[in-house]
Amino acid sequence: MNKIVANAQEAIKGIQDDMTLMLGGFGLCGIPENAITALVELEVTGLTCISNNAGVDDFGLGLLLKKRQIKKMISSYVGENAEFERQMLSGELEVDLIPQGSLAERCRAGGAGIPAFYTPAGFGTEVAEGKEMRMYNGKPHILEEALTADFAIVKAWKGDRYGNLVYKGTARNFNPMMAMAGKITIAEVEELVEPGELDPNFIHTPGIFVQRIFQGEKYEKRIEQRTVRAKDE
Amino acid sequence: MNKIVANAQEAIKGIQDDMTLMLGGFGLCGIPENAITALVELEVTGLTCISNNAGVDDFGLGLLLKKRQIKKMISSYVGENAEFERQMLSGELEVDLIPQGSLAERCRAGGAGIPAFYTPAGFGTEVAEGKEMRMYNGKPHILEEALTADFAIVKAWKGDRYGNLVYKGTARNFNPMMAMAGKITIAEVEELVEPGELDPNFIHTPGIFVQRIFQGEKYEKRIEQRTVRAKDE
Amino acid sequence: MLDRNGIAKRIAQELQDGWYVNLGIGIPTLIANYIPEGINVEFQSENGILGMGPFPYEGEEDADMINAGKQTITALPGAVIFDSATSFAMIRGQHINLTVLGAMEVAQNGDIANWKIPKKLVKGMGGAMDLVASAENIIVAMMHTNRKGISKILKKCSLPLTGVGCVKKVVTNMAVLDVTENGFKLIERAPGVSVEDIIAATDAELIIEGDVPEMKV
Amino acid sequence: MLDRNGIAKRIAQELQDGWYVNLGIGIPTLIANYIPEGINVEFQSENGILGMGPFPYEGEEDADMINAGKQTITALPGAVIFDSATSFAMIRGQHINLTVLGAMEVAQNGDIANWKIPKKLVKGMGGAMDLVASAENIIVAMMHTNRKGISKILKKCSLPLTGVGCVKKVVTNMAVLDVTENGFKLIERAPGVSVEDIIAATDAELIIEGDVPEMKV
Repeated sequence: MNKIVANAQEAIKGIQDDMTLMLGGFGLCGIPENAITALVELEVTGLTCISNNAGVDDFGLGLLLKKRQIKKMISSYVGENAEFERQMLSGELEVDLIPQGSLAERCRAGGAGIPAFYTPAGFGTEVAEGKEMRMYNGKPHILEEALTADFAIVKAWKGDRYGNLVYKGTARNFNPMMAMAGKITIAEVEELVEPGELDPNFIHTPGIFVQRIFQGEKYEKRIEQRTVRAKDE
Repeated sequence: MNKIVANAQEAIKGIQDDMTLMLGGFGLCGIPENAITALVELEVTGLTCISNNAGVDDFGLGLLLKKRQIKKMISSYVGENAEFERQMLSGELEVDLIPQGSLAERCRAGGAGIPAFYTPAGFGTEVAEGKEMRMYNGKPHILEEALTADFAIVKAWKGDRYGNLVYKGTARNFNPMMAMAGKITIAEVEELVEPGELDPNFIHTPGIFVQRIFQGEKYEKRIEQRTVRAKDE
Repeated sequence: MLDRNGIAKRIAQELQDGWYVNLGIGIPTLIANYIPEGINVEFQSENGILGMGPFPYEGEEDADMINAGKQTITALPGAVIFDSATSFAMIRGQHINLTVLGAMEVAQNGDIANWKIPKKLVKGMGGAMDLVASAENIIVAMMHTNRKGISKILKKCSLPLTGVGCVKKVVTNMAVLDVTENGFKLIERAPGVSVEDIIAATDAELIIEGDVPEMKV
Repeated sequence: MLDRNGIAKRIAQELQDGWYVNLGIGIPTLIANYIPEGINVEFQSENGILGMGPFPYEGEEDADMINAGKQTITALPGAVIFDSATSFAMIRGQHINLTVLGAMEVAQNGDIANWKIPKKLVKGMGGAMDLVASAENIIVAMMHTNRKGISKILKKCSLPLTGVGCVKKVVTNMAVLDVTENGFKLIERAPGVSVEDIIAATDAELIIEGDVPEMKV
């Protein structure tokens, strides 16, 4: 089995206008930088993007927003992005805000063949509007449905040609669940390794969830809130 | 934080007659051998045991069955155990059989605060009797509820005093989900290591799910179906 | 008439390159021995491994490495080990391309029964109900009749069901049958077995169109 | 009157040995600087880490190691990293002992609003809705009034809710308030703040029993 493709351009082949994409990452941490650049170049429009955040004005999904390639965002937190806020408040961009845990679980459910589940998150808020409610253990819960996508695009640290992936640090975040939920899942990695180099006991995303994999050309890995302490502290 | 207790006897303190226990393992692989031995010695009875299998006549949960300590088994596969079959067919033992994937997911759901979810498994069978049915994606699904336990008892390879656990090979199986679903979770490990020895990127069960941990005295690790090929094959 | 290995060999011809395959206990397990040249498939075992290899050499068995049949196994390079919830996420989420399992009974509407004989044998369904409820592509590997010569290919299952309307194909020691909207269609005969033999051994109605070719195994 | 650090310091007194704690963005983050002597707690950040340590030394920042506020962080020995689904399994499954978060408004029935000002500010709820819907023990850290001096401690929230009836305690720059069945109960005064000052700055009704002690911070 060899799922390796040459580059980001090859990897995103088949992504068309009006499709639904999932994109991994939390803030700018663990986002598929190279695939996003390729999507900007591809000039696809009308996209529905499922991603916890919407990038910043000049990086991450912000690049697609700036070029008006996104029709709808499904996210949990969209601060730190002035262009996003402008498009949303002016009604140019549809936005569906979802509690972060429900977003993660709905992606996992989509990949795991669980069409719907009950969660307490959002009961009594706007999020619950139009959703079924039921009491469990004396507490109200709402029914949330699974999310899937035409393409899921994730970023990992290392991967092999079977599509097995390992993430580094908190760059893992939403990537494993989204990898499960794509009809076609594209993984970009910092380093392609030979099968067997990744310990089978410690693989985060089994290759069965991944259809295409490539090594990203370069990684900027921008930091949003550089916070440090002085050495003598 | 130090969750280490001296031994299996210490670890199972508080387990009383008529409680519900979850026990990790698939067949005899990855079962909490030392804790089971301690439960036999404790002579608690009326237990409801949630475990994928029921051991064999003289090992694993079979030991508790033989001493009639188990009132009810919640399992997916209970072959390989003559005493089990006898007790079940005679009506001495209550048995709730659950599809294996639903069992795993119901334990995970119990640990994850998801009180119920839809699955296609079991539709049109005895398993679906009395359960709600709903169509999703043109296919019938049934509503399954979460499982939790007074105590969950799992077996890992290595662990530290925070309760962080790492499993080896297919001995992982049900252990991670059951660790999540116990009101009190006991982990027995082959080796206790210092915090920091387990790579934070590659811990299977985060310590937050574990309340007590101990190093098992010895591990027999019995093999049910020893299957080999000759060296010259 | 095929033996167990013959059935496995015939089903192996259905494998396609790049497929993820879950093999049940019994005859299905034997399929791994007959993968056609040039075809790469990965075997999943629902207790938590993908990329299952051959049985270990004598003396190299590891009690922590078993398959869903509790047999000692090895892992190939590129293999992955995971927990049971993840394993059934693969199955329920339809990431597995082919599921092969045994059965006590199969009916012409695609129903399957393989987990219980009331008051006699209750081993449990294990992962079978999840597998049959989820898989798009299910092949049953089984003997055409039981030891008393009674057909296991039925108009309607008599035993408690494992799944409804899910079986796509059945390969027995006598025949290959496709489950169509109108019932079982006889696709191939086992070597030395006539269409009449098959009809005689089958409770279900069979759709037979033109000459039924003999299997090539 | 307390400053932001004072509020954090007061809340830190609520920590108990062995607790797992989730700290929200803003004032709650500062609590990590004031853990009482002899108390060991582990901090969870919902983007996927348990056992969060101090900020990295200059030059040692790792873009792949951030907290939910997107700040660069370090991991302590014994730390664990996990995906977002597992992180919220911990939260939703009530494995976290204490959640501290900021708010725009808190009402006397325990309602909280902190994610949206219609037509003005829509940042999203992030993990806050999961946290408040699940946690047994929620403390809100906030200023008693907004910049215009208008009370954020209300009879009823005016903004879209984050969660209903979930807040257990509020620590502001002026007071510590418990949310009881009958509404806010004034538990402590900030240094130099009188009961009358608090009543004047508060929209909600306050239950005041006997002498209200001054906080020890």
